[in-house]
Amino acid sequence: MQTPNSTHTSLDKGLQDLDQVVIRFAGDSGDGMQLTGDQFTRTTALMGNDIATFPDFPAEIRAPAGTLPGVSAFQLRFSSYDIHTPGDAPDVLVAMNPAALKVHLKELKKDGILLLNTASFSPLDLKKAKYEKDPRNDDSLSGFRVIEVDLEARTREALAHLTLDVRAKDRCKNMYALGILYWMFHRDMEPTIKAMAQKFGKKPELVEANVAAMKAGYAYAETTEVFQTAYRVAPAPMKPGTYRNIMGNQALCLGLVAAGQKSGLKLFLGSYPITPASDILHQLSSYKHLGVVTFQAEDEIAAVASAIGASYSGCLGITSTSGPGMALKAEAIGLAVMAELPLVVLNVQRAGPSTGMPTKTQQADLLQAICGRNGESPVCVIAASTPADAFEVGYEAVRIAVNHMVPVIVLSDGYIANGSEPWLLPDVDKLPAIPVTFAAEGTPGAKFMPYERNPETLARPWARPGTKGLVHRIGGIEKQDVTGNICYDADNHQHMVDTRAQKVANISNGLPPIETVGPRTGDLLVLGWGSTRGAITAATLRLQEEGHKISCACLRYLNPLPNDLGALMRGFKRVVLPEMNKGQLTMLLRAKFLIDVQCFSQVNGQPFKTHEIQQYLKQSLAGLREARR
Amino acid sequence: MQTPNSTHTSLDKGLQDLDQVVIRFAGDSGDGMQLTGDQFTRTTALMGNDIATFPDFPAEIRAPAGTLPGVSAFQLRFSSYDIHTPGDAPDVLVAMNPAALKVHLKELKKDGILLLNTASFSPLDLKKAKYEKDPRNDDSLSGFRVIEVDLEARTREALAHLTLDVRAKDRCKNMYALGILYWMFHRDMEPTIKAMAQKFGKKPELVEANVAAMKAGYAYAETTEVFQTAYRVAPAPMKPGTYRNIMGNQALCLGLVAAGQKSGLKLFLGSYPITPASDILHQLSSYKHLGVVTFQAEDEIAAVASAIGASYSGCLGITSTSGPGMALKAEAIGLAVMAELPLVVLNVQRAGPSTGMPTKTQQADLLQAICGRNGESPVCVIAASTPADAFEVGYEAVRIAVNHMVPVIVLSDGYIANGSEPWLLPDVDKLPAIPVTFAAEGTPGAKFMPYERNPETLARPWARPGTKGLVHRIGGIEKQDVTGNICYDADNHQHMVDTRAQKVANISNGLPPIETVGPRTGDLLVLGWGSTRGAITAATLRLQEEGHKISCACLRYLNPLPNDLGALMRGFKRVVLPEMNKGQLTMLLRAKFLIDVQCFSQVNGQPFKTHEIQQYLKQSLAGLREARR
Amino acid sequence: MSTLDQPVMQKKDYKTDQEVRWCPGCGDYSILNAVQGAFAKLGKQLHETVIISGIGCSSRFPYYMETFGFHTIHGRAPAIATGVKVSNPALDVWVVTGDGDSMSIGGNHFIHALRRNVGLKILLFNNRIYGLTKGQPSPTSEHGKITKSSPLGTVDYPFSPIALALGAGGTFIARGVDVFGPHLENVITKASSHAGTALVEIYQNCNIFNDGAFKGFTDKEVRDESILYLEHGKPLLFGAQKDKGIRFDNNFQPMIVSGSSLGSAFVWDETAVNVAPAMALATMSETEFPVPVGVFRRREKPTYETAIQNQIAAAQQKKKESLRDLLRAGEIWDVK
Amino acid sequence: MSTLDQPVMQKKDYKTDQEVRWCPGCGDYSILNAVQGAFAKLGKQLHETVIISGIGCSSRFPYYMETFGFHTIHGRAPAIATGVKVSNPALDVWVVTGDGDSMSIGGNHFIHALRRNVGLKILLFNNRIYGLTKGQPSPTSEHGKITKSSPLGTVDYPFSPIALALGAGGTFIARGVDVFGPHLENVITKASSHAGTALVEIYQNCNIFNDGAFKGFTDKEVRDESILYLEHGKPLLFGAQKDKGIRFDNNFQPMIVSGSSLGSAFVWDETAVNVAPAMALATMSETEFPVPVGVFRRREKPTYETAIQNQIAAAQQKKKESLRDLLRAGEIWDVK
Ligand SMILES: Cc1ncc(C[n+]2csc(CCOP(=O)(O)OP(=O)(O)O)c2C)c(N)n1
Ligand SMILES: Cc1ncc(C[n+]2csc(CCOP(=O)(O)OP(=O)(O)O)c2C)c(N)n1
Ligand code: SF4
Ligand code: SF4
Ligand SMILES: [Mg+2]
Ligand SMILES: [Mg+2]
Repeated sequence: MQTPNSTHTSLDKGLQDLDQVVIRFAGDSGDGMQLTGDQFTRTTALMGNDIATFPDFPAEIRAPAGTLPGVSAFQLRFSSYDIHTPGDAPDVLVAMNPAALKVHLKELKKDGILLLNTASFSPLDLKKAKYEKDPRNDDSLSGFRVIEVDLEARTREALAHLTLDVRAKDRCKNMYALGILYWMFHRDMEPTIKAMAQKFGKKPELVEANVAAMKAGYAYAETTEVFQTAYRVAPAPMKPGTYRNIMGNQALCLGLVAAGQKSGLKLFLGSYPITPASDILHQLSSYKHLGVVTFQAEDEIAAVASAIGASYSGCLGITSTSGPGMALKAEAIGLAVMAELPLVVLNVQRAGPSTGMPTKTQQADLLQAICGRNGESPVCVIAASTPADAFEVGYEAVRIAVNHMVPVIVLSDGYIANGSEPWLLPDVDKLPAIPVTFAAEGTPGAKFMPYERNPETLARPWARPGTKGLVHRIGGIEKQDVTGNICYDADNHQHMVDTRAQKVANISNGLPPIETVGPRTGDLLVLGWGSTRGAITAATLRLQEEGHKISCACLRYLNPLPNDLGALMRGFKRVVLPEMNKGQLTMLLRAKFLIDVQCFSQVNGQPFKTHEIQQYLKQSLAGLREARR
Repeated sequence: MQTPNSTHTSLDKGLQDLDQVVIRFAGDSGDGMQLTGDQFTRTTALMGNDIATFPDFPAEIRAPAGTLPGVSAFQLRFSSYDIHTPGDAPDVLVAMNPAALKVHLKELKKDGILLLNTASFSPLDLKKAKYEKDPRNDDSLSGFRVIEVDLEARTREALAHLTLDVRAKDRCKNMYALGILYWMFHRDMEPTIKAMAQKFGKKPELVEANVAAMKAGYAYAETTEVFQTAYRVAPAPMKPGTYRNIMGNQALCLGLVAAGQKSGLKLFLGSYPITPASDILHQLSSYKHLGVVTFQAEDEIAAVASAIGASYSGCLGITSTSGPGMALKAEAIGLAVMAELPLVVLNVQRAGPSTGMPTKTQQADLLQAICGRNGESPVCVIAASTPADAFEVGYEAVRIAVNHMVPVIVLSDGYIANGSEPWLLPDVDKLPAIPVTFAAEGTPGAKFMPYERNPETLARPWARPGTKGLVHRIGGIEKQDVTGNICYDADNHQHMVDTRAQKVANISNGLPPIETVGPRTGDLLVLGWGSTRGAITAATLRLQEEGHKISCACLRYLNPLPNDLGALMRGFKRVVLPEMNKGQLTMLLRAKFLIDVQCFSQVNGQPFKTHEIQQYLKQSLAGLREARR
Repeated sequence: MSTLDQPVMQKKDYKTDQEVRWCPGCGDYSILNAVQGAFAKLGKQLHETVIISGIGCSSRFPYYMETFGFHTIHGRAPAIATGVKVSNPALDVWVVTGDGDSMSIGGNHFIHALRRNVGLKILLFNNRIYGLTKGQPSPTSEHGKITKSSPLGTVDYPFSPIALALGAGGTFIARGVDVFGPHLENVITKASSHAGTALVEIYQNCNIFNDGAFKGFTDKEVRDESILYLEHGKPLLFGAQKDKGIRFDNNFQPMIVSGSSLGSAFVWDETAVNVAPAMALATMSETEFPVPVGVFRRREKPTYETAIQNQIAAAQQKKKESLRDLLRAGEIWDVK
Repeated sequence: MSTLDQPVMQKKDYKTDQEVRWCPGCGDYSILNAVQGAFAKLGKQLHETVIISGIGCSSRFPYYMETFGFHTIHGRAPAIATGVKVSNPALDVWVVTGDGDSMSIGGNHFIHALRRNVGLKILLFNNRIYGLTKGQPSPTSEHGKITKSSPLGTVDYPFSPIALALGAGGTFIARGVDVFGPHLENVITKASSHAGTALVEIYQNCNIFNDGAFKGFTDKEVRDESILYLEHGKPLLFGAQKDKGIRFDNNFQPMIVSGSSLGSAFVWDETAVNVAPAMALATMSETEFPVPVGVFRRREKPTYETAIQNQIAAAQQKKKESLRDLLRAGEIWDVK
């Protein structure tokens, strides 16, 4: 909360202008923290700030109320300028119970504001939160601006006039807290009032209760002495256009649907639920009116298999999953490689290995995507880097798959999937065309050649069953080029292995130049892929401000790699690559370019913090100067 | 067939001494070529020659008699000196029908001997073999020493006195051919006579028929004018000891059984049939008297899962498969990584991707073994390099798995699995000990800590269910070190990811120095892994004889890599790595050492030929000299 | 399916230019012949038919049929075929699989296809052995079978594919035999006309690795006395003179009746709601009772693919949304 | 199992130090309680018992039992447990799984465990929903179920786990209900004493994502009239006054009888050779008929693991071979 500059509100309480604020809501799974954060986010987005969010769910399984594993949090950051991450340490922490306090206090900034719900500080509550004694009575809270409110009591008061039972009323206490924050940060309550009306439309008394609680909180903050100043964050200068706040999984789905409509292909999703990919299945299932077919299969193998069947039949086959499910799909993806059919495989990565930590994020499935099949089995691999970017990536995946008749693996992760940011809506008419040409009806007598290739892309024809004169047989056994007949000939096998590899390599010919933040030469190049983009960009910009010769680039295309990557890397004295794995892309780049790429590895289930990357880069730059002496 | 030096046989026909001969038997699947080759091999081994064999089966499915896809071949090479491969082009080709001739003639050495069965050259036979006209009537056969014999007619004559039906008699024609070759190469018929007695013990008339046919063939060669000279290949100087001819799958099984007995662990194999790994299941199933438990599972997932269960229960869990099955096991292997249980996974590689060419060989599953799972999922990967070597590798896999409580993936391939060579039997008492210590009974009250590690190896204790006081829970979700309780803490996850990686890295501490053929410094280092060893060694030796500064080394340990590998590579001006894939180990080495390792890639389902590698290396050496100028 | 303006198909029209590569004498040849016969009778158009197989000798089938064919991976054919049928219900989709392919590695996809009642016609070539991998026991191999991987005999018990399919809720379940050509052709024809999932288990002799597996009741000499032909609406009679029958006692226990009590033979209703009778027949001991062939069960039930298509059609009726509107769904705001 | 010198176990002895993390009100709590009760009655020794689970809310079960526990991967528990039981038959091996874990991704391992008759006790927590992944339909969810992934209702039909198990050849098949504590405890006890694979389907309420899935027939008010307690050797009677019964007509069609014809009620034999009666009960409509709970089938049959052990024991009797001799098998020769 930098650069305060005092003015005055109507109620002559202080009003400070800030250029950015990081708020974290933390409470019990049952306290509605995700919803509260979501409301604050929507309102703030509508008010024209740039914003980024990071929900941090508890482990899949529901933990008992009030316990540490049960704590659910939602962090959001909004600003009057262009930001790239939901921020590191919060300026404001809302803690709904001792457990939330215990888990999140350590991250609150020095002098940060702590809004603490005092309703649940009974010895039992403290015990559940593993507090020996009440943190309010030792110096645990010193150094913070603590605001204690008994949200339960206050909310009950505020709703005294309503006939709802107490439990229902207590469930509104998050709205009371939201009201307080709305006043503190000068937010408009209207959007939330509308939202409540929509959400509880069928239960008017709930609408009333939630709105009343929020207004009461707002009034409380406005009137009591406890709150001396409110804060204002001016709208951010954003590219003109129409915006919408969007989460990664949503954007991915929209990208696929847009591609379906542009290409004229029917979408078929074969999927099996798994955290954090399930929402893709849920959302596409709600698009029946758009002709999207979704099939919840018996397992991940059947899911990808059905998608392959759909592509074979002339639709666009898609399958969505996360790490463990990805492992199960390997054999079938190999079949798609052999059959040379389009296929889009979505892997929303989570922390592994094995079941790992399903609700935590990670980028450790890259090598699995590229190398995780038997034999030489090349596929295209691309990655989404932000929630909004997922739209373009989903769209691009379809384009590549049908244009090159090849499986495309899209890597996202839990951080992108559930994070959100404002999205400048594209002009649908300006979306790149996705031309699809199916093999035309065969002429009687003439035998159809299923592996006769497009000389440029090496793609084979897409022959839809049901088309006259195109009957043919394909399969997973090695086949003769052109005819597709089973063939064990040594030279043919070598030829087909090389051809399948070349076909994928050819994808890089059509790619745009790599976008960099900063000049294309200098001291230090920071490369990244996927969800590390925000933190990398933010850190790089700060160091550029400090005058360092540093640039960064986030790669969307991981296999094949962009043609201009080698040249770009050689334009810098050193290349650094932060990854949420033990150096997977780093290994690929070192092997291909024999450049001593340095991996900054973090594998703890958490996204990188900007300052961590910044610090690492600073040291690296210092090292370079050392070297020069 | 170099260095002829004439002497005389009793029957004053010429007798020439040779130092090595390559023979290829080729015929219809039904012609018993594998058996014929096998008999020649056993006899020759018993006569003290060094020998190497390479069976080349037709595609899995049975093709109609007389057609090209139906041709089955068996190549063997025997010598009076130490050899490393079954040879490239044959000196002698036995062709039982036109199809066999069509497929294999192109490989016969110039001036080579062609023993051609003329029984089946009807127009239909020729058509099946896709011959427009009879190759005997054009110059197809010119340049070879052709010996035409109507094996069918001759065999029927020879067996005229027997009551067998004609079809049974015709099935003996391969023995007639064998008899001819036994005379030509001065082989002893006794071992085969014994073998027939064993094989057809229950059917004396078949024993008699087969033996009679062989003897007739021998006599025919001895008496007719057609054969002017016989050849003799003196025994090879071999390390003293007891030998046995062995195939790769056999040796692997014996290595595992030996390890089981030395460690006192009960072996449990969970497997699902797949070419070319099925024989491992078959052989271990025949070891019930040794206490080996084999379980033919419903699929590869159940196979590896049951093996994990067996290891969990205190036995040694093993699973065997080939590429496509390997892909299916990925998720479960990840569980073993998390549970930190010993597990041995055997992948007898075949030509991929997908179903590929099941009967052909390849080395393209290395990256799948190392990187083919979700998350950071480190396992140990080692490879067998010859049929006999598979014994040691199987043994070593068990040692590492139990000593480090880690899954070990063993890579073999179709060439090793079905190839054979003489094996110097080890002294069972001198086999390295495999100490196994299970966690001892717990003391009442004291809670057992399933992840309390051995400080040196970082291995966790192996706690056998059924042991008092050891009850505990483990699983695939991330866990707290020491206690094993479910834990989502960020620092703990980083710690566990690092620990699992370090545990595998520690394996390299106990490894012997890399064995090289030739000095440890020089111009060119040829690295290899797996079944390319023979061809690489042979090529290197020849170039050393030509005076080049070249050495080679074949790596058994692929993950972790040996500690002395970097130093070894830096001792040479250039490093070359022939692989039957598109450069998988090459990529790992380039990434790790930033050395410009050159891959000599061949992916055609066939093993490398010595001369191909030799030629490539020659050019590489020439390139080096160029560079020096 | 085939409309007037389309050519009338002859059996030979279904043959491909690939030479058939099963062992001489393999039962697969007669099945191929029966399928081509049935297809010709039904006048199936080549381009409207898709045959999807897994891996196994049997699964080479598509290469020998002049239709669209996809030889996929081991056990997954039903899942792939489901994707084909659901995304394009107009196609006539057949699955060819073996007893290992469908009962072992593919067991899960098999029961789920039956559960969902997807419009697939599944031909299960049951030779009670793994042919392609050269002779290991399959889940339908008899208890105690001696093979390379079970030198002392298998210790597990076989599935009855029919019983398993009944337990999974299959709507068309039938059995044929490779050597009963016309009967098999007939069963396949019936399967073809069933809307939902149709399973035809076909006893097939593997003369290389499991020769004579079924001769005990399929050989000419014994056939009449040991095969029970299921005929809808007719009593369960067998024997050359149809002089024996099957009735069930109060505990559903089957028993062989003859002579005067022949009238008590159970009258077969392949459309019965209740699966119990079919289950009783499917689990009769092969040695003590005749082996039933024909249709065990045939029930009309809405198919998976039509239900999906209907949902989509209805949804499209109810709500029209342009791509532009879709992207603008939810709260949006303008930045000038 | 437990011998004299071993301590007598109390229910509490099976509790672990891990706090139970199911949603308040989840049916899993009562199942945990019933299992601990049954184990105490059976006096199971902690260290002799292994509980293996897959993934799902239900599969967290092992963490709450003070025995050996292995929380594995989704759907594979029966396969892993098979490895444990076959390699160490002395252990008492239990599998805890959900309807998604066992019927969906794990369907194949489920039917194969039943086919082989491996000595596993399988507790299938059937809440007819995917709990852990927050509410998608499972293969046991009713047709037309509306969920996040089926906003217009599912179009597939549910499995009956009991029917599927019967089709797969299961030897012990039973059903219990989370809220019928003592009955459930009793069923679990019976399962425990069965030598082969024992399946207990347990109706379990997921009060978060599928609340009240079974209340239609398990609620106190309706229970008596809508639950049919299967009792070996007793007629199939139900109702508070046991005044109604189930009989089967000649086509095995179940029908409700009462009053004078109550005597015609079918007498239940859980050990019947023939699976047809059990199948008839397993497939009765939940809405038209009472819902059967208790033991559907119980047949003695040699188990997979004992058969294997016997083969090994016999082989070891017949042939002794030292490692040295093994390596020297086949032709060997000496080089001096
Ligand atoms: C994933 C995988 N596992 C195993 C195999 C090896 N395999 C090929 S076919 C087959 C079984 C064949 O038996 P069946 O399905 O009965 O067909 P059949 O050959 O008897 O007609 C097996 C195990 C494979 N190709 N792929
Ligand atoms: C390979 C794999 N696929 C998917 C998942 C996600 N997943 C976890 S539990 C589950 C289903 C849970 O349903 P059920 O088995 O009925 O258990 P319940 O939670 O209802 O007790 C799924 C789909 C996973 N963990 N692993
Ligand atoms: S192995 Fe058996 S099933 Fe396969 S083709 Fe030959 S006879 Fe037919
Ligand atoms: S989600 Fe349902 S099944 Fe899972 S713990 Fe909660 S109530 Fe139980
Ligand atoms: Mg078979
Ligand atoms: Mg469930």
